Amino acid sequence: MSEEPRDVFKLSRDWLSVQEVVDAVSSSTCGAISVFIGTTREDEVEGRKVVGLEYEAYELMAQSEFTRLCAEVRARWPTVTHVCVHHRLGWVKVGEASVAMAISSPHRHDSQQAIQHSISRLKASIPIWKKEVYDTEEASWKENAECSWSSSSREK
Amino acid sequence: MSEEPRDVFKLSRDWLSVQEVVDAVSSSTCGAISVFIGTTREDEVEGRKVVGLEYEAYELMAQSEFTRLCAEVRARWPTVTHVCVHHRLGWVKVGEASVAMAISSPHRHDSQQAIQHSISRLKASIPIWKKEVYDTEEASWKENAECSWSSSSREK
Amino acid sequence: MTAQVLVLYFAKSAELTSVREEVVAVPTSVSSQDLWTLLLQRHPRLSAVQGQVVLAVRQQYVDICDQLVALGDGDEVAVVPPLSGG
Amino acid sequence: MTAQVLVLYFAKSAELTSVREEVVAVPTSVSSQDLWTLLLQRHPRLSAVQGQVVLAVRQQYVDICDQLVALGDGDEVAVVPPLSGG
Repeated sequence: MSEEPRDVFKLSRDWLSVQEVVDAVSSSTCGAISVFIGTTREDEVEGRKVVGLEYEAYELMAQSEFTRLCAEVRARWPTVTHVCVHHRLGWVKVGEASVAMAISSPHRHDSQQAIQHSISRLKASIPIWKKEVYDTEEASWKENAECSWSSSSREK
Repeated sequence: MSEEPRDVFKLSRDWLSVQEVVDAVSSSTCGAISVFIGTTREDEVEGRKVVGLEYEAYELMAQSEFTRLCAEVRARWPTVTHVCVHHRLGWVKVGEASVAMAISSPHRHDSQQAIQHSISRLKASIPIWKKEVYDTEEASWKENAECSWSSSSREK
Repeated sequence: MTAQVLVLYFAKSAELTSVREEVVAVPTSVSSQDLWTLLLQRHPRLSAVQGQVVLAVRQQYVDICDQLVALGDGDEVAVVPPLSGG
Repeated sequence: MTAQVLVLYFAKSAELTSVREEVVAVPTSVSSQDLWTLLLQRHPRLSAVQGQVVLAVRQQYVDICDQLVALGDGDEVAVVPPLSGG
Protein backbone atom coordinates (compact mmCIF):
# COMPACT_ATOMS: atom_id res chain seq x y z
CA MET A 1 0.00 0.00 0.00
CA SER A 2 3.01 2.35 0.05
CA GLU A 3 3.04 5.13 -2.49
CA GLU A 4 5.74 7.56 -3.63
CA PRO A 5 5.05 10.94 -1.95
CA ARG A 6 4.13 13.67 -4.43
CA ASP A 7 5.00 17.36 -3.98
CA VAL A 8 3.25 19.28 -6.74
CA PHE A 9 3.76 23.02 -7.22
CA LYS A 10 2.28 24.97 -10.10
CA LEU A 11 2.28 28.66 -10.90
CA SER A 12 -0.59 29.40 -13.20
CA ARG A 13 -1.97 32.37 -15.14
CA ASP A 14 -5.36 30.64 -15.36
CA TRP A 15 -8.30 30.16 -13.01
CA LEU A 16 -7.46 27.57 -10.31
CA SER A 17 -9.34 24.28 -10.30
CA VAL A 18 -9.94 23.05 -6.75
CA GLN A 19 -10.80 19.63 -8.11
CA GLU A 20 -7.41 19.41 -9.85
CA VAL A 21 -5.57 20.27 -6.62
CA VAL A 22 -7.61 17.69 -4.70
CA ASP A 23 -7.07 15.01 -7.35
CA ALA A 24 -3.30 15.65 -7.21
CA VAL A 25 -3.17 14.52 -3.56
CA SER A 26 -5.76 11.77 -3.50
CA SER A 27 -4.55 8.32 -2.63
CA SER A 28 -6.10 5.01 -1.73
CA THR A 29 -4.03 5.03 1.49
CA CYS A 30 -5.44 8.37 2.65
CA GLY A 31 -8.69 8.91 4.52
CA ALA A 32 -8.28 12.68 4.78
CA ILE A 33 -7.64 15.58 2.44
CA SER A 34 -7.38 19.09 3.87
CA VAL A 35 -7.64 22.01 1.52
CA PHE A 36 -7.10 25.73 1.86
CA ILE A 37 -8.21 28.30 -0.71
CA GLY A 38 -7.15 31.92 -0.47
CA THR A 39 -9.15 34.55 -2.35
CA THR A 40 -9.15 38.34 -2.57
CA ARG A 41 -11.82 40.02 -0.52
CA GLU A 42 -13.75 43.02 -1.76
CA ASP A 43 -12.09 45.76 0.17
CA GLU A 44 -11.82 49.51 0.39
CA VAL A 45 -8.50 51.05 1.38
CA GLU A 46 -8.68 54.77 2.18
CA GLY A 47 -11.75 55.24 0.02
CA ARG A 48 -10.24 53.36 -2.94
CA LYS A 49 -11.84 50.10 -3.99
CA VAL A 50 -9.61 47.07 -4.63
CA VAL A 51 -10.38 45.73 -8.11
CA GLY A 52 -7.76 43.00 -8.24
CA LEU A 53 -4.23 41.83 -7.61
CA GLU A 54 -1.19 41.56 -9.81
CA TYR A 55 1.08 38.65 -8.83
CA GLU A 56 4.68 37.94 -9.73
CA ALA A 57 7.14 35.26 -8.57
CA TYR A 58 10.79 34.30 -8.59
CA GLU A 59 9.69 31.13 -10.29
CA LEU A 60 12.69 28.82 -9.91
CA MET A 61 13.27 29.82 -6.30
CA ALA A 62 9.54 29.49 -5.54
CA GLN A 63 9.82 25.88 -6.68
CA SER A 64 12.94 25.23 -4.56
CA GLU A 65 11.41 26.90 -1.48
CA PHE A 66 8.28 24.76 -1.98
CA THR A 67 10.45 21.62 -2.04
CA ARG A 68 12.11 22.77 1.19
CA LEU A 69 8.69 23.52 2.76
CA CYS A 70 7.45 20.02 1.89
CA ALA A 71 10.55 18.41 3.41
CA GLU A 72 10.00 20.36 6.62
CA VAL A 73 6.31 19.41 6.75
CA ARG A 74 7.10 15.72 6.18
CA ALA A 75 9.73 15.79 8.93
CA ARG A 76 7.14 17.16 11.36
CA TRP A 77 4.13 15.10 10.15
CA PRO A 78 5.65 11.90 8.73
CA THR A 79 2.24 10.54 7.73
CA VAL A 80 1.63 13.40 5.27
CA THR A 81 1.27 11.66 1.92
CA HIS A 82 0.91 14.19 -0.91
CA VAL A 83 1.13 17.98 -1.05
CA CYS A 84 -0.12 20.17 -3.90
CA VAL A 85 -0.09 23.95 -4.30
CA HIS A 86 -1.43 25.90 -7.27
CA HIS A 87 -0.74 29.63 -7.11
CA ARG A 88 -1.85 32.32 -9.54
CA LEU A 89 0.48 34.68 -11.41
CA GLY A 90 -0.45 37.88 -13.21
CA TRP A 91 -3.85 39.52 -12.92
CA VAL A 92 -6.37 38.10 -10.42
CA LYS A 93 -9.76 39.74 -10.11
CA VAL A 94 -11.33 40.33 -6.69
CA GLY A 95 -13.18 37.18 -5.63
CA GLU A 96 -11.04 34.72 -7.60
CA ALA A 97 -8.80 32.21 -5.81
CA SER A 98 -5.11 33.17 -5.67
CA VAL A 99 -3.88 30.00 -4.02
CA ALA A 100 -5.20 26.49 -3.48
CA MET A 101 -3.33 23.99 -1.33
CA ALA A 102 -4.22 20.39 -0.55
CA ILE A 103 -2.56 17.86 1.76
CA SER A 104 -3.52 14.21 2.19
CA SER A 105 -2.84 11.88 5.09
CA PRO A 106 -4.25 8.58 6.40
CA HIS A 107 -5.95 10.34 9.35
CA ARG A 108 -7.38 13.82 9.47
CA HIS A 109 -5.45 15.47 12.30
CA ASP A 110 -2.15 15.30 10.42
CA SER A 111 -3.40 16.89 7.21
CA GLN A 112 -5.33 19.54 9.17
CA GLN A 113 -2.34 20.58 11.26
CA ALA A 114 0.05 20.33 8.30
CA ILE A 115 -2.07 22.60 6.11
CA GLN A 116 -2.26 25.37 8.71
CA HIS A 117 1.49 25.25 9.11
CA SER A 118 2.13 25.05 5.37
CA ILE A 119 0.03 28.11 4.52
CA SER A 120 1.94 30.14 7.12
CA ARG A 121 5.26 28.86 5.77
CA LEU A 122 4.20 29.60 2.19
CA LYS A 123 3.45 33.21 3.13
CA ALA A 124 6.73 33.45 5.05
CA SER A 125 9.13 31.90 2.58
CA ILE A 126 7.93 31.38 -1.00
CA PRO A 127 9.10 34.29 -3.20
CA ILE A 128 5.80 35.55 -4.59
CA TRP A 129 4.58 39.14 -4.49
CA LYS A 130 1.25 40.85 -5.02
CA LYS A 131 0.28 44.40 -5.76
CA GLU A 132 -3.21 45.56 -4.82
CA VAL A 133 -4.76 47.52 -7.68
CA TYR A 134 -7.47 50.11 -6.95
CA ASP A 135 -10.29 51.59 -9.00
CA THR A 136 -8.27 54.84 -9.06
CA GLU A 137 -5.59 52.92 -11.05
CA GLU A 138 -3.24 53.35 -8.10
CA ALA A 139 -1.57 50.25 -6.69
CA SER A 140 0.44 49.19 -3.66
CA TRP A 141 2.69 46.23 -2.89
CA LYS A 142 1.45 44.07 -0.04
CA GLU A 143 3.58 42.48 2.71
CA ASN A 144 2.74 39.27 4.57
CA ALA A 145 2.94 39.57 8.36
CA GLU A 146 4.46 36.04 8.25
CA CYS A 147 7.49 37.28 6.26
CA SER A 148 10.37 37.96 8.69
CA TRP A 149 11.50 41.11 6.83
CA SER A 150 8.03 42.66 6.34
CA SER A 151 7.40 46.01 8.03
CA SER A 152 4.97 44.46 10.53
CA SER A 153 7.71 41.95 11.52
CA ARG A 154 10.35 44.67 11.71
CA GLU A 155 8.21 46.66 14.15
CA LYS A 156 8.17 43.76 16.58
CA MET B 1 -20.62 44.13 2.38
CA SER B 2 -22.70 42.08 4.84
CA GLU B 3 -24.15 38.86 3.53
CA GLU B 4 -26.76 36.48 4.92
CA PRO B 5 -24.88 33.47 6.41
CA ARG B 6 -25.58 30.23 4.54
CA ASP B 7 -25.69 26.78 6.18
CA VAL B 8 -25.95 24.21 3.41
CA PHE B 9 -26.37 20.51 4.16
CA LYS B 10 -26.93 17.92 1.46
CA LEU B 11 -27.18 14.13 1.62
CA SER B 12 -26.38 12.74 -1.77
CA ARG B 13 -26.34 9.35 -3.48
CA ASP B 14 -24.00 10.72 -6.17
CA TRP B 15 -20.29 11.48 -6.40
CA LEU B 16 -19.42 14.60 -4.38
CA SER B 17 -18.22 17.68 -6.26
CA VAL B 18 -15.59 19.55 -4.26
CA GLN B 19 -16.06 22.55 -6.52
CA GLU B 20 -19.77 22.67 -5.69
CA VAL B 21 -19.06 22.62 -1.94
CA VAL B 22 -16.46 25.38 -2.34
CA ASP B 23 -18.76 27.49 -4.51
CA ALA B 24 -21.52 27.18 -1.87
CA VAL B 25 -19.37 29.03 0.69
CA SER B 26 -17.56 31.53 -1.49
CA SER B 27 -18.20 35.16 -0.76
CA SER B 28 -16.67 38.47 -1.77
CA THR B 29 -16.20 39.27 1.93
CA CYS B 30 -14.11 36.13 2.59
CA GLY B 31 -10.39 35.74 2.01
CA ALA B 32 -10.27 32.16 3.22
CA ILE B 33 -12.03 28.88 2.49
CA SER B 34 -11.04 25.77 4.43
CA VAL B 35 -12.13 22.42 3.12
CA PHE B 36 -12.05 18.89 4.47
CA ILE B 37 -12.66 15.79 2.39
CA GLY B 38 -13.05 12.36 3.98
CA THR B 39 -12.51 9.28 1.85
CA THR B 40 -12.38 5.55 2.45
CA ARG B 41 -8.90 4.13 2.61
CA GLU B 42 -7.97 0.81 1.07
CA ASP B 43 -7.80 -1.36 4.12
CA GLU B 44 -7.58 -4.95 5.23
CA VAL B 45 -9.37 -6.01 8.38
CA GLU B 46 -8.44 -9.50 9.62
CA GLY B 47 -7.44 -10.59 6.14
CA ARG B 48 -10.62 -9.27 4.54
CA LYS B 49 -10.31 -6.41 2.07
CA VAL B 50 -12.66 -3.43 2.41
CA VAL B 51 -14.40 -2.87 -0.94
CA GLY B 52 -16.69 -0.04 0.09
CA LEU B 53 -19.08 1.47 2.57
CA GLU B 54 -22.83 1.53 2.84
CA TYR B 55 -24.17 4.74 4.42
CA GLU B 56 -27.55 5.51 5.92
CA ALA B 57 -28.90 8.54 7.79
CA TYR B 58 -31.78 9.72 9.93
CA GLU B 59 -32.28 12.40 7.32
CA LEU B 60 -34.49 14.97 9.05
CA MET B 61 -32.56 14.75 12.31
CA ALA B 62 -29.25 14.96 10.41
CA GLN B 63 -30.46 18.28 9.02
CA SER B 64 -31.54 19.57 12.45
CA GLU B 65 -28.28 18.46 14.09
CA PHE B 66 -26.36 20.21 11.29
CA THR B 67 -28.28 23.43 11.99
CA ARG B 68 -27.40 23.07 15.67
CA LEU B 69 -23.73 22.41 14.81
CA CYS B 70 -23.59 25.56 12.65
CA ALA B 71 -25.12 27.68 15.44
CA GLU B 72 -22.49 26.38 17.86
CA VAL B 73 -19.66 27.06 15.39
CA ARG B 74 -20.89 30.60 14.73
CA ALA B 75 -21.14 31.29 18.47
CA ARG B 76 -17.52 30.26 18.88
CA TRP B 77 -16.13 31.79 15.66
CA PRO B 78 -18.43 34.74 14.91
CA THR B 79 -16.56 35.61 11.70
CA VAL B 80 -17.47 32.27 10.08
CA THR B 81 -19.46 33.27 7.02
CA HIS B 82 -20.83 30.21 5.21
CA VAL B 83 -20.79 26.48 6.02
CA CYS B 84 -21.49 23.67 3.56
CA VAL B 85 -21.50 19.90 4.03
CA HIS B 86 -22.22 17.31 1.39
CA HIS B 87 -22.37 13.74 2.70
CA ARG B 88 -22.86 10.55 0.73
CA LEU B 89 -25.65 8.03 1.32
CA GLY B 90 -25.85 4.49 0.03
CA TRP B 91 -22.95 2.69 -1.58
CA VAL B 92 -19.53 4.39 -1.63
CA LYS B 93 -16.60 2.60 -3.25
CA VAL B 94 -13.18 2.61 -1.60
CA GLY B 95 -11.32 5.77 -2.63
CA GLU B 96 -14.41 7.92 -3.21
CA ALA B 97 -15.17 10.90 -0.96
CA SER B 98 -17.84 10.26 1.69
CA VAL B 99 -17.96 13.78 3.06
CA ALA B 100 -16.86 17.21 1.89
CA MET B 101 -17.10 20.23 4.18
CA ALA B 102 -16.19 23.84 3.44
CA ILE B 103 -16.18 26.90 5.70
CA SER B 104 -15.45 30.48 4.67
CA SER B 105 -14.27 33.40 6.78
CA PRO B 106 -12.62 36.77 6.18
CA HIS B 107 -9.28 35.53 7.64
CA ARG B 108 -7.86 32.06 7.51
CA HIS B 109 -7.41 31.16 11.19
CA ASP B 110 -11.14 31.19 11.87
CA SER B 111 -12.12 28.89 9.01
CA GLN B 112 -9.19 26.56 9.78
CA GLN B 113 -10.07 26.19 13.44
CA ALA B 114 -13.79 26.01 12.73
CA ILE B 115 -13.40 23.20 10.21
CA GLN B 116 -11.40 21.00 12.58
CA HIS B 117 -14.02 21.48 15.26
CA SER B 118 -16.92 20.95 12.85
CA ILE B 119 -15.63 17.65 11.51
CA SER B 120 -15.28 16.33 15.07
CA ARG B 121 -18.78 17.55 15.92
CA LEU B 122 -20.20 16.02 12.74
CA LYS B 123 -18.74 12.64 13.71
CA ALA B 124 -20.03 13.04 17.28
CA SER B 125 -23.56 14.22 16.66
CA ILE B 126 -24.97 13.92 13.13
CA PRO B 127 -27.04 10.72 12.85
CA ILE B 128 -25.32 8.96 9.97
CA TRP B 129 -24.04 5.39 9.98
CA LYS B 130 -21.70 3.37 7.81
CA LYS B 131 -21.16 -0.31 7.35
CA GLU B 132 -17.81 -1.51 6.06
CA VAL B 133 -18.30 -4.12 3.35
CA TYR B 134 -15.56 -6.71 2.68
CA ASP B 135 -14.59 -8.78 -0.35
CA THR B 136 -15.94 -11.81 1.56
CA GLU B 137 -19.41 -10.15 1.43
CA GLU B 138 -19.28 -9.79 5.19
CA ALA B 139 -19.89 -6.36 6.68
CA SER B 140 -19.57 -4.55 9.97
CA TRP B 141 -21.03 -1.35 11.39
CA LYS B 142 -18.42 1.25 12.29
CA GLU B 143 -18.42 3.52 15.36
CA ASN B 144 -16.83 6.96 15.56
CA ALA B 145 -14.55 7.46 18.55
CA GLU B 146 -16.04 10.99 18.73
CA CYS B 147 -19.53 9.60 19.45
CA SER B 148 -20.14 9.65 23.21
CA TRP B 149 -21.95 6.28 23.19
CA SER B 150 -19.49 4.41 20.93
CA SER B 151 -17.70 1.43 22.47
CA SER B 152 -14.36 3.29 22.45
CA SER B 153 -15.99 6.13 24.43
CA ARG B 154 -17.70 3.71 26.81
CA GLU B 155 -14.34 2.12 27.66
CA LYS B 156 -12.97 5.46 28.82
CA MET C 1 -52.91 7.13 28.69
CA THR C 2 -51.14 5.86 25.61
CA ALA C 3 -49.87 7.55 22.47
CA GLN C 4 -49.26 6.10 19.02
CA VAL C 5 -45.64 6.96 18.18
CA LEU C 6 -43.59 6.22 15.09
CA VAL C 7 -40.50 4.23 16.05
CA LEU C 8 -37.54 4.34 13.63
CA TYR C 9 -34.69 1.83 13.66
CA PHE C 10 -31.29 2.58 12.15
CA ALA C 11 -28.10 0.73 11.23
CA LYS C 12 -27.54 -2.37 13.36
CA SER C 13 -30.82 -1.90 15.24
CA ALA C 14 -32.73 -2.04 11.93
CA GLU C 15 -30.89 -5.25 11.01
CA LEU C 16 -31.89 -6.77 14.35
CA THR C 17 -35.57 -5.79 14.17
CA SER C 18 -35.87 -6.34 10.40
CA VAL C 19 -38.11 -3.26 10.29
CA ARG C 20 -37.12 0.33 9.59
CA GLU C 21 -40.20 1.85 11.16
CA GLU C 22 -43.41 0.90 12.92
CA VAL C 23 -46.20 2.50 14.92
CA VAL C 24 -46.12 1.52 18.60
CA ALA C 25 -48.51 2.33 21.46
CA VAL C 26 -46.56 3.76 24.41
CA PRO C 27 -47.44 5.53 27.69
CA THR C 28 -47.65 9.33 27.31
CA SER C 29 -45.22 9.69 30.20
CA VAL C 30 -42.50 7.10 30.46
CA SER C 31 -38.85 6.91 31.43
CA SER C 32 -36.50 6.39 28.49
CA GLN C 33 -35.42 3.15 30.22
CA ASP C 34 -39.00 1.82 30.23
CA LEU C 35 -39.45 2.94 26.63
CA TRP C 36 -36.37 0.92 25.67
CA THR C 37 -37.61 -2.10 27.65
CA LEU C 38 -40.89 -1.90 25.76
CA LEU C 39 -39.02 -1.96 22.42
CA LEU C 40 -36.88 -4.86 23.68
CA GLN C 41 -40.06 -6.84 24.43
CA ARG C 42 -41.26 -6.30 20.86
CA HIS C 43 -37.83 -7.20 19.40
CA PRO C 44 -35.86 -9.45 21.78
CA ARG C 45 -32.92 -9.46 19.30
CA LEU C 46 -32.32 -5.79 20.24
CA SER C 47 -30.69 -7.12 23.42
CA ALA C 48 -27.57 -7.52 21.23
CA VAL C 49 -27.16 -3.71 21.32
CA GLN C 50 -28.28 -3.27 24.95
CA GLY C 51 -26.11 -0.57 26.57
CA GLN C 52 -24.76 0.50 23.17
CA VAL C 53 -27.55 2.72 21.88
CA VAL C 54 -29.36 5.93 22.79
CA LEU C 55 -32.84 7.04 21.76
CA ALA C 56 -33.94 10.13 19.92
CA VAL C 57 -37.33 11.61 20.81
CA ARG C 58 -38.69 14.19 18.38
CA GLN C 59 -35.15 14.34 16.91
CA GLN C 60 -33.41 15.05 20.22
CA TYR C 61 -30.96 12.58 21.72
CA VAL C 62 -32.10 10.98 25.00
CA ASP C 63 -29.89 8.65 27.03
CA ILE C 64 -31.52 5.46 28.26
CA CYS C 65 -32.02 6.27 31.95
CA ASP C 66 -34.66 7.31 34.50
CA GLN C 67 -35.44 10.55 32.69
CA LEU C 68 -39.17 10.90 31.94
CA VAL C 69 -40.19 11.48 28.34
CA ALA C 70 -43.55 13.00 27.35
CA LEU C 71 -44.99 11.47 24.19
CA GLY C 72 -47.97 12.33 22.01
CA ASP C 73 -49.63 10.77 18.98
CA GLY C 74 -47.42 10.91 15.91
CA ASP C 75 -44.21 11.68 17.81
CA GLU C 76 -41.02 10.22 16.35
CA VAL C 77 -38.83 7.97 18.49
CA ALA C 78 -35.62 6.50 17.09
CA VAL C 79 -33.18 3.82 18.19
CA VAL C 80 -29.74 5.31 17.60
CA PRO C 81 -26.65 3.04 17.49
CA PRO C 82 -23.19 4.67 17.78
CA LEU C 83 -22.74 7.17 14.95
CA SER C 84 -20.25 6.59 12.17
CA GLY C 85 -20.75 9.42 9.69
CA GLY C 86 -17.91 11.35 8.07
CA MET D 1 38.79 38.99 -8.64
CA THR D 2 35.38 39.76 -10.07
CA ALA D 3 32.51 37.57 -11.24
CA GLN D 4 29.75 38.33 -13.72
CA VAL D 5 26.49 37.61 -11.86
CA LEU D 6 22.90 37.87 -13.00
CA VAL D 7 20.98 40.23 -10.72
CA LEU D 8 17.18 39.88 -10.59
CA TYR D 9 14.83 42.55 -9.27
CA PHE D 10 11.31 41.77 -8.08
CA ALA D 11 8.15 43.64 -7.10
CA LYS D 12 8.84 47.14 -5.79
CA SER D 13 12.59 46.81 -6.40
CA ALA D 14 11.95 46.13 -10.11
CA GLU D 15 9.73 49.22 -10.27
CA LEU D 16 12.52 51.30 -8.73
CA THR D 17 15.30 50.03 -11.01
CA SER D 18 13.08 49.78 -14.11
CA VAL D 19 14.94 46.59 -15.00
CA ARG D 20 13.98 43.01 -14.16
CA GLU D 21 17.47 41.60 -14.63
CA GLU D 22 20.97 42.65 -15.57
CA VAL D 23 24.51 41.26 -15.55
CA VAL D 24 26.73 42.97 -12.95
CA ALA D 25 30.45 42.56 -12.20
CA VAL D 26 30.92 41.92 -8.46
CA PRO D 27 33.83 40.77 -6.23
CA THR D 28 34.01 36.97 -5.88
CA SER D 29 34.03 37.38 -2.10
CA VAL D 30 31.94 40.19 -0.71
CA SER D 31 29.72 40.86 2.30
CA SER D 32 26.02 40.95 1.52
CA GLN D 33 26.04 44.54 2.83
CA ASP D 34 28.71 45.55 0.27
CA LEU D 35 26.84 43.72 -2.46
CA TRP D 36 23.71 45.72 -1.62
CA THR D 37 25.73 49.00 -1.55
CA LEU D 38 27.04 48.16 -5.00
CA LEU D 39 23.46 47.68 -6.31
CA LEU D 40 22.41 50.94 -4.60
CA GLN D 41 25.19 52.77 -6.46
CA ARG D 42 23.89 51.44 -9.79
CA HIS D 43 20.27 52.27 -8.86
CA PRO D 44 20.09 55.11 -6.30
CA ARG D 45 16.27 54.85 -6.25
CA LEU D 46 16.67 51.49 -4.44
CA SER D 47 17.36 53.56 -1.30
CA ALA D 48 13.54 53.75 -1.03
CA VAL D 49 13.56 50.07 0.10
CA GLN D 50 16.76 50.29 2.16
CA GLY D 51 16.33 48.16 5.31
CA GLN D 52 13.21 46.52 3.85
CA VAL D 53 14.68 43.88 1.56
CA VAL D 54 16.87 40.80 1.73
CA LEU D 55 18.96 39.23 -1.03
CA ALA D 56 18.85 35.76 -2.46
CA VAL D 57 22.13 34.24 -3.67
CA ARG D 58 21.81 31.14 -5.82
CA GLN D 59 18.16 30.96 -4.62
CA GLN D 60 19.02 31.06 -0.91
CA TYR D 61 17.90 33.97 1.27
CA VAL D 62 20.76 36.10 2.65
CA ASP D 63 20.17 38.96 5.11
CA ILE D 64 21.98 42.20 4.33
CA CYS D 65 24.78 42.12 6.90
CA ASP D 66 28.50 41.40 7.33
CA GLN D 67 28.18 37.82 6.14
CA LEU D 68 30.57 37.01 3.30
CA VAL D 69 29.12 35.64 0.10
CA ALA D 70 31.17 33.72 -2.49
CA LEU D 71 30.13 34.46 -6.06
CA GLY D 72 31.10 32.96 -9.41
CA ASP D 73 30.32 33.75 -13.02
CA GLY D 74 26.68 33.15 -13.88
CA ASP D 75 25.49 33.04 -10.26
CA GLU D 76 22.01 34.41 -9.61
CA VAL D 77 21.54 37.22 -7.08
CA ALA D 78 18.08 38.62 -6.37
CA VAL D 79 16.72 41.65 -4.55
CA VAL D 80 13.81 40.33 -2.50
CA PRO D 81 11.22 42.75 -1.06
CA PRO D 82 8.86 41.48 1.69
CA LEU D 83 6.90 38.51 0.39
CA SER D 84 3.16 38.69 -0.20
CA GLY D 85 2.18 35.39 -1.78
CA GLY D 86 -0.89 33.41 -0.77
